[in-house]
Amino acid sequence: MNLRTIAIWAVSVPVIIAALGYFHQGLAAAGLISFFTWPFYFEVILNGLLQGVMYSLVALGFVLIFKASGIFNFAQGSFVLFAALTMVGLIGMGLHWIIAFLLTAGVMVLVAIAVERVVLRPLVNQPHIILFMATIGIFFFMDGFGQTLWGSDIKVLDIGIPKDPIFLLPGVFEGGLLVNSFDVIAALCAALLVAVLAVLFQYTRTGRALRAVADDHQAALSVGIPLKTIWAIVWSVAGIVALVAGIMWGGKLGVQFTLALIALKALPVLILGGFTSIPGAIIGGLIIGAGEQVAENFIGSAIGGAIQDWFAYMLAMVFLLFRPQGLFGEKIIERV
Amino acid sequence: MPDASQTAAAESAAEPSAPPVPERRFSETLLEVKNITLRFGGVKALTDISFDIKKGEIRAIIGPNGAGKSSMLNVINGFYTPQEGAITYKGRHRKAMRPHEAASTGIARTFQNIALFKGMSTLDNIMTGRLLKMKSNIFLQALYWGPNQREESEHRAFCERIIDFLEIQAIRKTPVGRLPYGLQKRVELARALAMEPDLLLLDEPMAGMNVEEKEDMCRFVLDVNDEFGTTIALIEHDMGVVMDISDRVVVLDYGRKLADGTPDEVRSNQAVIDAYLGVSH
Amino acid sequence: MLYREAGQFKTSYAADQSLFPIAQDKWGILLLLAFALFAVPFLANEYMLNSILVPFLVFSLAAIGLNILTGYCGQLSLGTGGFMACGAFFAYKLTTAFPEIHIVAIFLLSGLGTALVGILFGIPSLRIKGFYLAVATLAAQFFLIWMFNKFGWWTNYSPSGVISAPPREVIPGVVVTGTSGTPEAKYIFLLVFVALLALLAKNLVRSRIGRTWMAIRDMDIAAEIIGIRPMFAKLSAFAVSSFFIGISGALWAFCYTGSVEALAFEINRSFQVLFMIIIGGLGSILGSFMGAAFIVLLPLALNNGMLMIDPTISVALVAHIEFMIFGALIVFFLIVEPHGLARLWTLAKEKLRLWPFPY
Amino acid sequence: MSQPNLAAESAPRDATATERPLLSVNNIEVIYDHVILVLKGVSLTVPKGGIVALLGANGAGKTTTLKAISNLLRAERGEVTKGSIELEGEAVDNMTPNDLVKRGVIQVMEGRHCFEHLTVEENLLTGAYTRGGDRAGIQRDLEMVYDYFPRLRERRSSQAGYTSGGEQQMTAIGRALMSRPKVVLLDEPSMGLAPQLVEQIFEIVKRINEQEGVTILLAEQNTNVALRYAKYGYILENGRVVMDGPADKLRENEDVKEFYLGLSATGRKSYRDVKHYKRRKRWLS
Amino acid sequence: ATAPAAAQEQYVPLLVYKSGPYAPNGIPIAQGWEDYLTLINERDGGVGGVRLVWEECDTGYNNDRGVECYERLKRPDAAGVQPLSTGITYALIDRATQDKIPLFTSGYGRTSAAYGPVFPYVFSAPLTYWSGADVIIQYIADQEEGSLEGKKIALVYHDSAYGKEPIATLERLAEEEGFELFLFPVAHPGLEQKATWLQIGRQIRPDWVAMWGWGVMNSTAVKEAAAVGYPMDRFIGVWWSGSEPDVIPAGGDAAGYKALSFHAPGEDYEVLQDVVEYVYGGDAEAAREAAWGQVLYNRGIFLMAMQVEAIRAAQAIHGEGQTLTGEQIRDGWEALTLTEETLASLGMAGFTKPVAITCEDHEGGGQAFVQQWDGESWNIISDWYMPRREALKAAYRADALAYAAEKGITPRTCE
Ligand SMILES: Nc1ncnc2c1ncn2[C@@H]1O[C@H](COP(=O)(O)OP(=O)(O)OP(=O)(O)O)[C@@H](O)[C@H]1O
Ligand SMILES: Nc1ncnc2c1ncn2[C@@H]1O[C@H](COP(=O)(O)OP(=O)(O)OP(=O)(O)O)[C@@H](O)[C@H]1O
Ligand SMILES: [Mg+2]
Ligand SMILES: [Mg+2]
Repeated sequence: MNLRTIAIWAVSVPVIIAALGYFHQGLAAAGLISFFTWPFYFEVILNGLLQGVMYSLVALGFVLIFKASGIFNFAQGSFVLFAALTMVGLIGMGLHWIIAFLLTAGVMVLVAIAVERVVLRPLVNQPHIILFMATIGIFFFMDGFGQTLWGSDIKVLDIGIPKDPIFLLPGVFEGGLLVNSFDVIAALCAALLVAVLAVLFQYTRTGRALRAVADDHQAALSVGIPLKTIWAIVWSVAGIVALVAGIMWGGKLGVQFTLALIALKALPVLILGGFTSIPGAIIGGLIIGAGEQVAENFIGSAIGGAIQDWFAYMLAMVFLLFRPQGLFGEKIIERV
Repeated sequence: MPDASQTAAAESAAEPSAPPVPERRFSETLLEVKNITLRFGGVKALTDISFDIKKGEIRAIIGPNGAGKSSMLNVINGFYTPQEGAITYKGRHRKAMRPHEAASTGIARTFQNIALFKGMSTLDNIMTGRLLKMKSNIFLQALYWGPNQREESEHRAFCERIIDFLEIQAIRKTPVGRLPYGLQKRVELARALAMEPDLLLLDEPMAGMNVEEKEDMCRFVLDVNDEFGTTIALIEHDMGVVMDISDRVVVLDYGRKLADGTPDEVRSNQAVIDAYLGVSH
Repeated sequence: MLYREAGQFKTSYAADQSLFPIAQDKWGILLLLAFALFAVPFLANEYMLNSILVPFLVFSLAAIGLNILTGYCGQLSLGTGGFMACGAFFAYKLTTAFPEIHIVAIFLLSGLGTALVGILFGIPSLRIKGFYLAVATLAAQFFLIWMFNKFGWWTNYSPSGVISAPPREVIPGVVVTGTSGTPEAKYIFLLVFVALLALLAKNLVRSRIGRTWMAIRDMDIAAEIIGIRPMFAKLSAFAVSSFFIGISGALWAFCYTGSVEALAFEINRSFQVLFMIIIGGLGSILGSFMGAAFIVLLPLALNNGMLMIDPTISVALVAHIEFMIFGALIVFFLIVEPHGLARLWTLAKEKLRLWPFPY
Repeated sequence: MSQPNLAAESAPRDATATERPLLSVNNIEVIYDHVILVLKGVSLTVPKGGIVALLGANGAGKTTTLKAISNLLRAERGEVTKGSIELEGEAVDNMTPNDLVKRGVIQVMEGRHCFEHLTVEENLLTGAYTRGGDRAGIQRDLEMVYDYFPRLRERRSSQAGYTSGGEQQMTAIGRALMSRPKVVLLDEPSMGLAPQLVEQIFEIVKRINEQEGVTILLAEQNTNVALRYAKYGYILENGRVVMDGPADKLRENEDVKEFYLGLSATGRKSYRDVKHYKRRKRWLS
Repeated sequence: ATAPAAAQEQYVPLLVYKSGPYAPNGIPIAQGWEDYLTLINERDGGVGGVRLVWEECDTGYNNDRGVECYERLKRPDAAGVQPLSTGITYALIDRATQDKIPLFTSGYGRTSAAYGPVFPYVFSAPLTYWSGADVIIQYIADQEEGSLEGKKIALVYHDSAYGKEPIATLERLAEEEGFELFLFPVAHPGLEQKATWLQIGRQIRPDWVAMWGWGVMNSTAVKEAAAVGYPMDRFIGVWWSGSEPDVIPAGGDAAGYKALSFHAPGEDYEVLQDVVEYVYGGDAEAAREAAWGQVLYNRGIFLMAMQVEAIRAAQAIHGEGQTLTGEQIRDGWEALTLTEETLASLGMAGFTKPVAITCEDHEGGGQAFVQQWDGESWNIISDWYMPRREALKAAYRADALAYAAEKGITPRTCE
């Protein structure tokens, strides 16, 4: 990302936010939606952005694996669940959460190695859709395995992150803008993770090898890139990202089966940002988060509610119509 | 391609022509390329290219790697839209056109990096070349009955003739993905022929073949040209082939036209020798 | 030595193009159909008919539909559930508004309606490809379910949003919808209906239009260059595919469960059908059936099997182990043959043809 | 095999009679998909520092042989069912392609296989993956490749997917050179290259062979050039070696002349004159 | 769970869910069921000497899986089925009626099925959703000193057949009592509630919030409510939104949250002590491990007790000590009358209120109360409320008759 793009974003984002605000104000004035106030609008956007970062956290795991192997890992959601379950289980055995975290990270590495050995290695060089299907197999297996091991009752994962409501800028807006401290901390974690991973992948030898593997397994093999190791590394990293996501989401929602389903929320994020871009996962998350919250809060209540699921996808689709590879995805090469 | 009466006429015309090759003369212009310029961002693939292709001739396009030969074909069949210049084809002037429109006006082509439909059998691949000629609607197709079945059989018969012609009977039902490279090229040619084109664009049809196979391929190209009167534009790096079978040659280098003329003229052009041929052939 | 094609020569192209060029195949299929039609209704108990064979047939049809779009035309879709819902709710509206229309016509009409919806949501495919296209279809999935759930008109303002199929006869005296039809009648009706539709699908994919789709799937650029209009090809695939999926949705609601709410067609249903075609074999009608059988039967077989072996085992454990085995088997089959059960079947036949020589 | 071995005293060994061959393939059979038998007993030896050509028609099994050596077959659902392959006397069956590259065996795949989304330079750098952090050395070799292929220097920062066919071929060869190989398995390096470049590439091959002692096993259709540069040749037909011998002897052989070099008794024939009725003679076995 | 072959047995199929997204709620209920069945066998030697045997099938709270389970487990001698899911209930109403197997849908399912003449095989004692909505409004009115005029009440509901049930009743009451109703659907599975609670907590600020949630939706709602600082003691869930798994994940934030129930929470009831004694051999700790004493466990005990009593009532009609068919047991249901005395004899004194089912009224006139979570346990904080049934019954009847018309059913006459 060069300075010019940053400048463009810096200008266009506030403009778009303002324009959307006026749009909704207009709708409210025309009586099409029931209410609109600016402080509430900003509050919604702010909360949406924070929610979006939480989505990004899950999307990140997908991006890592897709980038490194061209595999769309359907099992990422069950990794999140499995990691959270394991961590809760270990804390339940009386370990300090930091030790439990490290042990769980170790477990996720083992899982990654197992996945590479048992599933990926025999399926090298197969079409993407086949590998996608294989990850669905992993999804079922991990779900069953996690529940067999740790049971399916709901568990509490609390590592002491505060959850108090905070009121921002009480001077500017009456009553301030409400955000939750938990969301803020989660967002900071995610941002940190993204920064580290982005550097790791863009500027190192391994990063280059990963991208090569994603393009062409066989050619990567032929130049001596050890798919084994590469995959084990990437899946491990993705597993650890899943663990962080699991801690955040699990802390928010409690740890149980449904955690695996948040993967579905990561899809539009992923698609909007581009499958291959780590910063894309964050930006996509922000856009989807803010967009769907605004839609649900203002428009949703006018047309029956619960629209955010499809709205997120519609939003992603609209972006795709203009950029078929997602905002930051690699251009799709079409040649004859 | 032919209906019965034409075939008969073409067959008699196909009597072996004795060497040395008589200078063939063509008068009618089929396609004219005028001042084409094509850019990709900063890269200039073609700069101000003009040449023509006469009806019935075999026209070769040669030049070093990256000279813009394939891009030229892509412009002709509408896959790339040039920034400047225009093309006159069959007397009609055009600037931009979608590839499928080009196909329906009788332009067929083969590709440098084989572009077969990998999941389909040889026969199905060739049958796709007949799509434009088939008429029956979706309901008849769903019933696979009456006119549709007759149509399928007719076109199948046509494709079988091409299969015989190109001697690929044995691989009729093999999925093309599994075929060796050379045969894939041949199937690709068959698919293009099935379209009964007026203008056939061949992008390195003989790359990756040994001499014997090249001989076969040349034979096919010449036969198509002789028997069906198909105009052919051909990119090829094997100078032996180019010099032997083409009527006229255009030479590109770094997106510019370097020379244009008969094989002999081109062969002795010093600029061409320097830029492309290296040692003289 | 039974499975040989030697000695079977085709004397015309029409013969070579027939559905089953090898006589053994033809007779095999006919025998299977005859068995399914005349023997199964007497051999199978109510549980098998109601809970195994009927959903299997309904799912097979959905899988055929999706296979046309994804397997033949290469457009990845996750909107199957949404399109099934369209079929179900269209059929419900039609049959409650026009009780006098014959039920088969209702099914076909709701299929056509779904085809229109399919075309609408297929439009983005002209620009968006691959996994990215999945998002457009997911938008369809979530939007359609939301719509049917939200607007009471679709359910004739039933307070809970649940529709239940009114009883309808296919021939006088034989009720096949709702819960009042006998399992045998439903099964036979579905068998015939689905077999006929499968035949149509098979015909389509081996005709011009099928080749158009496959060309788009394998290499869309080259397809365009040989004269295929991508718009026509893709939208027709969306239409035909949605037609089949819509009908299967209607059958689901009318012949299988008898009553549904929109949530019955949520995203999991889409995935389920996608699994079927991948496991069964992309680009194969036969594979659609095999995949449906695999995905419908396997969990039941595992579940029942485990309880049979040890009746005291806890059902929760059974459910979890079922998940694990199911996942493991998917991976296993993909490793054995990435192109699905249908391909495995062909390979087996090929081996049989060479038998007793190994190669 | 009914065809008499041309080199009466089994040629490749006499130069290096005392030394073990660098690479030897012993009577291998390869099957794809568990049913398609492609190689039906192929044996060949590649001496250290030699250039050996593998010739044959389309589908003869050249690519398959090379992939069997570099262990890329598994990725295509193929497997070696019989015979053995040895590198410096050590069986390679259980080595991964990565191990092989580390030991200096690298393959340039047929059909280029560049990494489309990487730039040309990044493509070249992936070739140096196994060399780890030797930055200075890698930089030097990068310059070397650019010197061999100046066209690549110009296009170094374009995405490989957008370069022309020939440029991709150069990238693929350059990429392999970046790994500092001992043996390069070259699959149809001349395909799609301009005549001048073909000569150039073979000159480069010869140069790295002579100067850096890199052994070359070459699958080629362009028999003419291949036999000019190679020291020894094998001819494959239908998954069997039907003829082998020193390159110059092969060039003299009448059948080779006719079918692979396009020379008849009267010299080179024009492609125009090839007749329909001319049918290839097959070596039966 | 098997008994000597010689003795008479009554078969009870159990549709449970111990896996999938709703397992945390399904497990304790199923445990209650099994423990109660075991208790009857161990303590009383069965019902009138007939031992109870049962088989389970895991539905995963999934409708088609539920139908499959039903088909797998159904037998003519099945005592009855509790689908434990409104969606599955809808799918089974017709089937069960045809198979002559009673459906017991206590506090869930199709509300209008309480109208016996149209739904002879469905029983929804002691309360329906509409009754529940009515009780919530009665309770709120009491807290607001009798008048709801001008108040704002929000309903947060699971956007499915289940969650939509109370809407019509609430809308009617809003009109009658003059409060303003806001509807907030939450999509399955219920993780997305940020927008809902931003509106509730920051924009609309209703006086009360009612919730029709299930599974993870409940705990998410409680957490989100806390996150926007909505006062917990003005947040009331229906009986399916008021158990331990709904509040424990929210930790201390959940204290003050309220919910309806139609049976008592806690452990101090004779029947529960009996369970410890006869099922767990006196080991209360082991029992607690298995969720004993939790709200949903107690719900399981209650539900199964009703079903057992129906069997007992049927034996009274069709012969003591015999294995009965589903059809015969249905008659038992219609004759089921639980007075304070019978409840006391079952060890349920104070645990729940009397019910009396008739041919016409399959709801049986049950009552409900409000309980509150104090951060540790659920406590009863209100009197028992009797739903205002006249209006409700008229509504049941109207809806049921419309259904009958659509399906071509001629309603029975009750006499
Ligand atoms: N779609 C594209 N985007 C960007 N650059 C392109 C594109 N297509 C072609 N080019 C560039 O245009 C130039 C000409 O390419 P072209 O494929 O026409 O060469 P060519 O003459 O066919 O070469 P070769 O003989 O190697 O095939 C090359 O440098 C190539 O990188
Ligand atoms: N993946 C595969 N699956 C099945 N068969 C294959 C596969 N790859 C190659 N074959 C078959 O193996 C045979 C040998 O192919 P191979 O590619 O080795 O030939 P080749 O000598 O390299 O030919 P060419 O000169 O055309 O490259 C061919 O008949 C081909 O059909
Ligand atoms: Mg080119
Ligand atoms: Mg090859």
